[in-house]
Amino acid sequence: MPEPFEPKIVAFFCNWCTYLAADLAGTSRIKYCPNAEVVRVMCSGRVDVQFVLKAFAKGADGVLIGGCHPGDCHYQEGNYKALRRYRLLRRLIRQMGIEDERLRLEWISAAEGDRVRAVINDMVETLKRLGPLQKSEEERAHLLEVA
Amino acid sequence: MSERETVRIGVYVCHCGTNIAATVDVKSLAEYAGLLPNVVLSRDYKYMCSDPGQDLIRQDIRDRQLNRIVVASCSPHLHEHTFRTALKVGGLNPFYFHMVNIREQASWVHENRAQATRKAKNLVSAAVQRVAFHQPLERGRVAIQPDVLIVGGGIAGIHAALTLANAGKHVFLVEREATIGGHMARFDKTFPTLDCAACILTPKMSAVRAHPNITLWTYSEVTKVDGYVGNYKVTVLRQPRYVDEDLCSGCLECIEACVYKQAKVPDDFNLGLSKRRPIYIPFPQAVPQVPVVDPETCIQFKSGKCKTTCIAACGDRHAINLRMEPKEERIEVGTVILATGFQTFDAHRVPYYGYGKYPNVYTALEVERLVNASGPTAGEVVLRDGRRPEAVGIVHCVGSRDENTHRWCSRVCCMYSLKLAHLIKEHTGAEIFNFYIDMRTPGKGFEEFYQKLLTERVHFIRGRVAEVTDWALDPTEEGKLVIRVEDTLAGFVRRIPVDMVVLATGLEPRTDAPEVRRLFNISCASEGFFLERHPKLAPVNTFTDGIFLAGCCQGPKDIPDTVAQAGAAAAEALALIDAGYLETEPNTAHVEEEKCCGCKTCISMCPYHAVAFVDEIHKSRVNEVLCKGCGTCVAACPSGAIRQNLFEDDEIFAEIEGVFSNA
Amino acid sequence: MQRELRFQREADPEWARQVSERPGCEGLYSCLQCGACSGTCPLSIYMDFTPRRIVALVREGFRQDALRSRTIWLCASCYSCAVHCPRQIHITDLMYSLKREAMQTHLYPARLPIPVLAQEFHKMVGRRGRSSEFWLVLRMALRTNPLVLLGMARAGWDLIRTGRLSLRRERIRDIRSLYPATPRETA
Amino acid sequence: MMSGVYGYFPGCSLKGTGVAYEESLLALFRALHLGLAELEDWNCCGATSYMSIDERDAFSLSARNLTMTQKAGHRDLIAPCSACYLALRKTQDYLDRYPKIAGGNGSLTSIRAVRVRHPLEVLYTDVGVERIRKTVARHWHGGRVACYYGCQTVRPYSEVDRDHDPVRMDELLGAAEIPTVDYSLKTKCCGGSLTGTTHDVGVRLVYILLKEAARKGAEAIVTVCPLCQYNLDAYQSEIRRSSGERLDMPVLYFTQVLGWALGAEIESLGLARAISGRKRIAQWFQPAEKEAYV
Repeated sequence: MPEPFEPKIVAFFCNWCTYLAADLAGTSRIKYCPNAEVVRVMCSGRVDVQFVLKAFAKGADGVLIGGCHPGDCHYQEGNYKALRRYRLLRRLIRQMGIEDERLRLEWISAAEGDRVRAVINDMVETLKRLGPLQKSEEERAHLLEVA
Repeated sequence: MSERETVRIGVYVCHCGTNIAATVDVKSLAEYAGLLPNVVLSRDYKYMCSDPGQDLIRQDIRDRQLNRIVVASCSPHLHEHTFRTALKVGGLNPFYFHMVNIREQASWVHENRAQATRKAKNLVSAAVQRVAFHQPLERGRVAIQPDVLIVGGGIAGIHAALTLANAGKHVFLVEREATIGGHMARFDKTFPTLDCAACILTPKMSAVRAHPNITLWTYSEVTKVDGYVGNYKVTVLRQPRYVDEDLCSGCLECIEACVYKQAKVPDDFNLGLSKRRPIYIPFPQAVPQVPVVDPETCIQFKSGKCKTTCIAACGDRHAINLRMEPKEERIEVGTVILATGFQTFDAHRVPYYGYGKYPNVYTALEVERLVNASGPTAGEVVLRDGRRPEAVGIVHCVGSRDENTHRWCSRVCCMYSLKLAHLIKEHTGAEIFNFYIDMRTPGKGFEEFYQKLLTERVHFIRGRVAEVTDWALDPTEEGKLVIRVEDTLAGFVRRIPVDMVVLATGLEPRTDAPEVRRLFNISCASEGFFLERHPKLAPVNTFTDGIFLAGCCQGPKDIPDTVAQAGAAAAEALALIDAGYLETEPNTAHVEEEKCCGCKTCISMCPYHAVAFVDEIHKSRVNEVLCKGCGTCVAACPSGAIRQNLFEDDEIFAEIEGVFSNA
Repeated sequence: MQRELRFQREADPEWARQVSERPGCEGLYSCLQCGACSGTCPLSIYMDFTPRRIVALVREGFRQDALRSRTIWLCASCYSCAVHCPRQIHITDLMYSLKREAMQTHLYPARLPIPVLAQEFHKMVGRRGRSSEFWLVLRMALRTNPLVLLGMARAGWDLIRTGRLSLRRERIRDIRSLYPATPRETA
Repeated sequence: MMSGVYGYFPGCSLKGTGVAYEESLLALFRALHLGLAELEDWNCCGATSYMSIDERDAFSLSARNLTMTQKAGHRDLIAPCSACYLALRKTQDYLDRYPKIAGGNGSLTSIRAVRVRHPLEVLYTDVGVERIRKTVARHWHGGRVACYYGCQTVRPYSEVDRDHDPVRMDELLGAAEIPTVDYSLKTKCCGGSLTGTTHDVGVRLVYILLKEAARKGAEAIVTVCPLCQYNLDAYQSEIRRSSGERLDMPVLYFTQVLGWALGAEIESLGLARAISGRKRIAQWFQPAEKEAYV
């Protein structure tokens, strides 16, 4: 029988809150879906529009951005910049025919190990519902261009 | 990376004992890595962070001419520094390195071995692709300003301050209350040795006052913190106490002279168990020995029609100045120690124990004052109506180990309950009943103390008290407080009439901990206590360099542990100061001028004003000293002119691609 | 003399696990054995095991002891334990779950009127959609110990006197819609 | 929701032993110009016994009532009996949290849209202490009363009041100038159906509740639940005979005392249905002529 669809998520976690939350999830042995691979950035504000598009172009079914809660950013307001960019990105990918649920921004503080589990599991569920991101080669190429 | 040099990557997979190896197939992971582009060598090893592990890397760099290293082990927050140092020793630039977290992000969080291994492979391939693009980088250095700010004048702050001052460093000790001493100043005796708290605390307090290297600011709060490790710019707001500390001789005649002949204001140092005058000194051994005027209750402030006999009494010292204004002090320090302490759980939150409803239900802290020789009753343990209690119930775990209030064990309640049991019995000869869930006495001399109490024939009843009530079911219960509890060891429910109930309230984070946390840009753990960098490896550090923790602001602990931690925090600060400088991470941003179109988008991005616009060349430039390396400007630059060391676009692109190796 | 020794083979941990997976019983294993439930329970003083001990018995898998106990039937479901429990265990719901199992396996104590009342109530409402207090008490008494009727006579008369006891047998019109026809969980 | 009418779920007791509760509730709501519409063809809530036999059957009962409420177009359903109130709310909670009870094909649908309310909470939040104070039409010339909340109205699934130390009934009565005593047993269980099954135990609980109220100087007990009222009211003579204690304590519904204070027609308050303390009730609730026009 064919293997059930396992969505692939690229997760950009900020170094000071969400990445630490993932560490906490680890030390607390919290179990969650293995579908997300984390790329560490210093601040969610570093997450470039191109990174997200590149991830989709390369075959990600979803992209997750994790930053500090509003007001808690290690760099004061990088997460607000991320939020702005995220809003724009959602519109952009919608125009490119990508369901905007495939892109998600979450505030997860260093104390919220269990939220990492909740968010990733929930996102995997959503993506399973949506199914794989169907993109022809041209479309992917186009994504890359934009990126 | 320069074109000539060929990339030669070494990949090292750590077993971390069985922490990783049990869930991730390290052998096949290493084999897989060995086949990746540019990888000339790939190994797996039991403990990469151990000396032999690091030696492997050094030797291979030498013998196999490796010029890039990837280690797949734990979180970079734990050992990135360790391995970079190993590279350095091995003669390689420490930034030709990338770390893969296959423990916290694979073996510990996934159960399916195949899936965990596949994920680990993707992460390793991402790192291998990324590291190829790494550039040699140099760490910058920031000089460390030798002065230290300590926030909080409890036993933790006091001890840290004295340690640093004795080492010849200048300390600014900022305390919110009118005196230092914190909670400990309220205690009578300390467990398990029963030595008097004042006898060990007050000498330290006066030492603080007297020390030439300590600037003590009581009645003050930190309101603003700028800068970074090595040179923090701090603003302190000093509330007016209306008595000039430099002019006051501490004769306290002004207090006697106050027009209030007897005290009317509830005394908060005694938790309202006694009264004070509008001009007062918190307690006899207060430091500084300088009275405070409380504008809320002082007649002169309210009506302006007071005879101000206090000022008269002060005479030509003119120490009392009712027109004193709040004052702002601006200081520069290199390091900060937070010792802001805790607050006790508010017993009103558990109504079924009757606190605030029945006058003879007390909190443990109130009873500390009652048994205290210098307390409101001069050490007489009497009820509010003056009676001596004949039976006393001490209820453990009030606001601790309870999902409805606080989940954690407050660690000190069992021991201070034992102490209070002993003291109350000593003072009154009353029957004492301890109601506990589990008796927790893990500490030097603690279990012995418990044993002592058992032989003193104090009652120990294992059961969480269900309620404290005035409902009498039996003549012997009339006029008493009845404690209803299941004696879980005897196996039945008991009703025990007592005259006095003591609630062993737990320790919780201060209400303003979140604001303090933001002020100093550190994190809180889920319970709300400040988060240490690592519970075992960096227990007094925070994730913000140069900011350290001491005492209960980091979690409940007793006096010995608090003092030990305060010493540790002082030592960490000293280590920084005496090194004279701190190496900074090189992940700062810089502008490629030829690409910059001068659109100024980046300027608004930077909260540190590190990006400035240079009019002459009509382009932006990054001040790398001010830059904290978040990379927000990089992501925002429309022409891709700004780059961030260690987080270059092509490095991250490579990492993203690597993730899709579809192992 | 009653042997008070338990061999481990008498314990059924698997059953304990099953109980812990029933709705409302999730907290089973987080119990601290602090006794707050028993302390606040108005009926624990009449029980053969205090609620805390029931939790201990269930958790350790002593199925018979738990299901045969009078405790589970004395629980008047006032939920005091549930709001006092420092682990937020729904002890009342655990008791319900044990009552149901005791019912199905006929382990409930013989001649204890409480389970009988429950059965009669279930029958009556199942048939008519409503309960009629008078007939309910009557049936229960007849099935357990008719003498209790004498004890109740006075209260009964008071009720009739004040027009609070109707002898009418209530019934709803649309009785079919009472239990929507769904097969019990098979999976 | 001041506009429109509240759905009303009497439950079996309010048609039987608790009929005085229904009478006074309707009278009180009339006095406050609040509409009550009895749910068509409602069925028994299952009370506590049902749960002991079959969980799913128990939830089916309340699910049916909720569904019919929605069909009838009511947003709020008032359930005056504690057992009914809890059964309905617990059903909503469980069917939400445990799909497996609802049954795979969702045959039991939890109607979250319906807000299950207790009259005490409706009076407190929708009407409010202030409006009660303003609407007071009769001066209380009765004695001090003990507010008895009982168990299920203030327990886990409830929104009536704080579970450990409820105060809303005291506040409402206070607004109507009815003096109350501090009653430590205000949330202790009355024994429920135990008076019928394990009689001695049930009556003992009742005895404790009555005795403590008297000890605190209360001359009457005010309840929010038909079963509490029945237990406390019906067994006083028995207690008198067995213990010899002179108990003749009126046990009233809060709807009766508030109804009186807010000027509802006295004869419609079901006061004559009390078993104990009838003399006292007769004295307390006679309209003084001059006040009749206040």
